[in-house]
Amino acid sequence: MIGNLPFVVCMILVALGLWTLVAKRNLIKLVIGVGLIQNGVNLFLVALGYVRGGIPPIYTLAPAGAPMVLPTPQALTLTSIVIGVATTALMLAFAVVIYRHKGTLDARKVRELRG
Amino acid sequence: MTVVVRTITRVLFPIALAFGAYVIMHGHLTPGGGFQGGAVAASALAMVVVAFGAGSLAKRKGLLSGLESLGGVAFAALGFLGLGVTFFANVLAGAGGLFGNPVPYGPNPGDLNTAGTLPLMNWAVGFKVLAGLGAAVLLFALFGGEHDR
Amino acid sequence: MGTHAPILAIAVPLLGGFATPLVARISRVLRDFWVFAIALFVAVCVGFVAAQVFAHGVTVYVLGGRTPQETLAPGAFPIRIMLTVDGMSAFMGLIAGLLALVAFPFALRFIPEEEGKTLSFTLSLLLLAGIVGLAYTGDLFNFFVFLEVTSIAACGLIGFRTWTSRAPEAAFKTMLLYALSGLFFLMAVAFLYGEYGALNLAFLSRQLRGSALDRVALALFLSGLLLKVAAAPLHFWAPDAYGEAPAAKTLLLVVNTQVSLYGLWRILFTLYGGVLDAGVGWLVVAMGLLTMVVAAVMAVGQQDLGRLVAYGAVSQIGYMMLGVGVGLVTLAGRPDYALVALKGGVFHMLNDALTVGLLFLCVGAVEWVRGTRDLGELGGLGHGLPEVALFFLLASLALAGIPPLNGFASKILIYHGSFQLSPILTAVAVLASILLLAVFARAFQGVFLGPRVEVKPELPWSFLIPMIVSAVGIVVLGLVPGFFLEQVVTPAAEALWRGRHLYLAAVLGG
Amino acid sequence: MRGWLGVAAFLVAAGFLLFGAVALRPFGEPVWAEMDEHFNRFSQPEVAANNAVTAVVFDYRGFDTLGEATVLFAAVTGVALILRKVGK
Repeated sequence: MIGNLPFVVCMILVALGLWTLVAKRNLIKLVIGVGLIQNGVNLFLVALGYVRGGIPPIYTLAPAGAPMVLPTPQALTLTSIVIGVATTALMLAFAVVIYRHKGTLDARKVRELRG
Repeated sequence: MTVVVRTITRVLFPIALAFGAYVIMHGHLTPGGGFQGGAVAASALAMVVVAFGAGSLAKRKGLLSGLESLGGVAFAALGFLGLGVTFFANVLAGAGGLFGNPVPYGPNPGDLNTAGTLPLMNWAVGFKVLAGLGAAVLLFALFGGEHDR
Repeated sequence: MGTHAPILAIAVPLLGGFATPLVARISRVLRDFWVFAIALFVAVCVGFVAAQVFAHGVTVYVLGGRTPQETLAPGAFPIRIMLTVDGMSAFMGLIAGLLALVAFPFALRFIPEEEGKTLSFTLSLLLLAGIVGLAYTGDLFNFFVFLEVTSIAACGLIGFRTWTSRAPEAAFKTMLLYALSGLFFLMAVAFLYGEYGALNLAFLSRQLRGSALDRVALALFLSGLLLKVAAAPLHFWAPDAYGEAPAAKTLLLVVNTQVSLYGLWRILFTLYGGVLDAGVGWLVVAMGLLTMVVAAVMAVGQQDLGRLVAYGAVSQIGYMMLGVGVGLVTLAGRPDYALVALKGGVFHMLNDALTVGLLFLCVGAVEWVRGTRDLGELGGLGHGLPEVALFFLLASLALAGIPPLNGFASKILIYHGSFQLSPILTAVAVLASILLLAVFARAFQGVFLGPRVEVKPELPWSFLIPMIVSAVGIVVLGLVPGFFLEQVVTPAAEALWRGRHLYLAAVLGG
Repeated sequence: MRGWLGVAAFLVAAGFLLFGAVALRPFGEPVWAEMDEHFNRFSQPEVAANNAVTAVVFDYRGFDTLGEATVLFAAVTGVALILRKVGK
C-alpha cells in the first residue's frame, strides 16, 4: 500500500475529476473535470515508468552506470497530453458557441435535446 | 494592454521563439522535441495575442493554417520516405549524409548530425504545433472579440 | 503495393486530410476531385487487403521494422507498432470503404460551399483514416490514439451546423462522453502496461492470466467502449449526434460506432479470449436487449425525422450486440450455435451500414429539398420525390427485417442463434423489430404520403447514385445472402469464433 | 434519482480505480520491462539517437505520433469549423 502511494494519488486525482463530472453543472467545470482525469491518467502513466534510482533515458552527458527509467511511458504521456489539449480546445469551442447562443453555461438550462 | 506588458512582450517574443527552436533542434539529444518546442514557440504567439490583441495577428490566420497543413504533410511524407522498407522506417539513420552520423555507444557529448529522420520529423511537428496552437488561440481570441451578434 | 496495402489505407487518407486545405487553395474543383480520389483509393486498398486476408489468413505489417513481417525483437517480444489484419478487421475495413464510397459523393453537393465545405471534407478524411486505423491496428495504445482521432473528427462534424444552438450542444455532450470513453480505455491500457510492460494486443493476450488487475482493466475497457458504441443506458448522446450532424456525415458516424463495436469484440474475443467467463457474454446480451428495446420505444414519440432514424440506428446496435453476445455465451458450451449467432451479428453490421446509411441519405435528401426535418411540417413528398420514397420504404422494411431484404437475412441468424440460448431473447428481439416497423411506417406516411407538395430543385445525380448503390446492395444482399455469407461474413465470424490462436500465431509465431 | 445513480456510478468507478492502484506492483519496481530495456539499449545503435524518449516517439512508436499530430490537426480544424462566421 505504502509502496503504491504515487499510484493511489493519481487515482485520487482521477476520482476527483469523475466527481466533478457527476456533481457540477457548469460546462466549463465539466471541461475542467475532464482535464483533471486527463492529468491523473498522465501522472499515472509517468509513474508507471519510474525505476528506483533511475536517471532520464538520455545518453547526452549522462553519468555512467546509473539505471535509466522506462522511456515508453514518457512517450505515451506526451501523446496523451497532446490529445488532452486537443480535446479541451474542442470542448471549449463548443462551450463558447453554446454561450453565444444561450447566454448561459448552466447545463440544466441549455438542454434542448432531451431523451 | 499596458505599456509594461507590451514592452516585455517585445523583449520576450524573440527569446521564446529562439528557445522553442533550440528545444526542437536538440530534440534527439536533450529533453525536448517537436511538440515541446512547438508549444514553447506557440506561447510567444499567445503572448502577442494577449498584449497586442487578436486583431494584430488576424491577417496571419491563413498563413498559420497553411503552415499547419504543410507541417502535417511533411511529417506524413517523412513516414512515406521509409516505404521502400516499411512505413516509418528510419532510412537516414546511420547512413552517412544528412543526419546520418553513427553514435558511439554509451554516454557521449552528443552530435547534432545524427538520428536520421528524427530531427526532420521534429522540425515538421514543431512547425505544425506552433501553427496549430497559435491558430487555435487566435481563433478563440478573434471569436471572443466580436460581440456584434 | 501488395505488402503495403494495409498501411496505405490509413496513411493516404491522413496525408490527404492534411493536404486538403492546401489543395482547396488551388482550386475547388480539384479539391472535390482530390477528396473523391482518396476515398476511392481507400476503398480499393481495403478491398485488396480483404481479398488477401480471406485468401491467405492473418496479415501483419510492422511499422518501421526492417521488413513488414518481422514482428519480434531478438528477445522474442514485439516492440514496434504493428497492424494485424484478420478476417474481422478486414471485414470492418470493407464496411468503412463501402460507406466512404457512398458518403463522399453524396456530400459533394449536400454541403454548400459557403458553409465550410473544405474543413468538413478535411475532418471526414481524417475520420475515415481513423476508422480504418482502428480496424487494422494490433497495438492497444495505437488503438487509443485512433479512438481519439475518430472522436475528435466526429465531434467536429457533429457541431458543423454552428448557427443552430442544438448542434453545438449535441457536439459538446458527445465530446464529453467520447473523451470519458477514451480516458477509460487509456486507463485500462495503462493498467495492463503497468502489469505486463507491453502494449501489443497479441502479446498481452498471451500474458493475461485473469488476475484481479486484469479484471479491473476489463471493466475499464468495457465501460469505455460501451460508452462509445451507444449501448443503453449509455446511449443518450447518439440520437443527438446522429440527428444534428449533416446527413452525409452521419454515415461516417454510423461506421465510427460500428468500428468501436468491433474494438469491443477485439478486446473480448482476442485480448481476453483465454480468460473470459460467460458472465461478460450475458452482460453484452442484456445490454443489447436493453438497447434495442429502449431505442425502439424512444423512437415512437420523435417529431424530428433525423432523430427518429437515429433511434432506429441505435436499436440496430442492440441486434449486433445480441448476436455476438450470444456467441460469446455459448462459445465454450455449444460452439455450433455460437458460430450461427456470430455470423448473424457480424452480417448485421454490414446490413446495418447499408440500410441505416440509405435511411440517412433519404433524410438528407428530404432536408435538402424542404429545409426541415419536422414530421409535423413535412408531407406529400411522395409525388415529387418518388425515388426517395421508394428508397425510404425499402430501407425501412430492411431495417425491420422483412424478407426478402438483407435485414431479414442477418436477423434470422441472430434469432436462430439466440433461440437456442433462450426463446425469451428472440421474442424480445422480434417485438422490438415489429415496433420499429410501426414507427417507420408512421414516418413514411408522415413524410411521403398526403396531398401533393411541389418540389422545387431536382435532386442532383450525386444524391441519386449513392442511394441507388445502397439500395442495390440491400436488395442483392437480401436475395442472395448465401454467397456473401460464405465469402465475406464467414471468415469474419470465424476470426472471432476460433481465430484467436491464428491471430496470436501471426504475431508471436508458434 | 438521476443524481443518486451518478453518485453510485462514481463510487463504483473510484473503488475500482483505487483497488487497481493498490493491487498494482510496487512503485518504481517494474516487473516486465523487456520492451523498455530494449529501447534504452538499442536506441543508439538502431536509431542513432541519444535521447531514447525521442527515439520511441518518432521511430519505434512513430505511428502513434502521426496519429497524435492528426488529433491536433483535427482539433484545430474543428475549432476553425465551430468558430467560423456563417448564417448570421
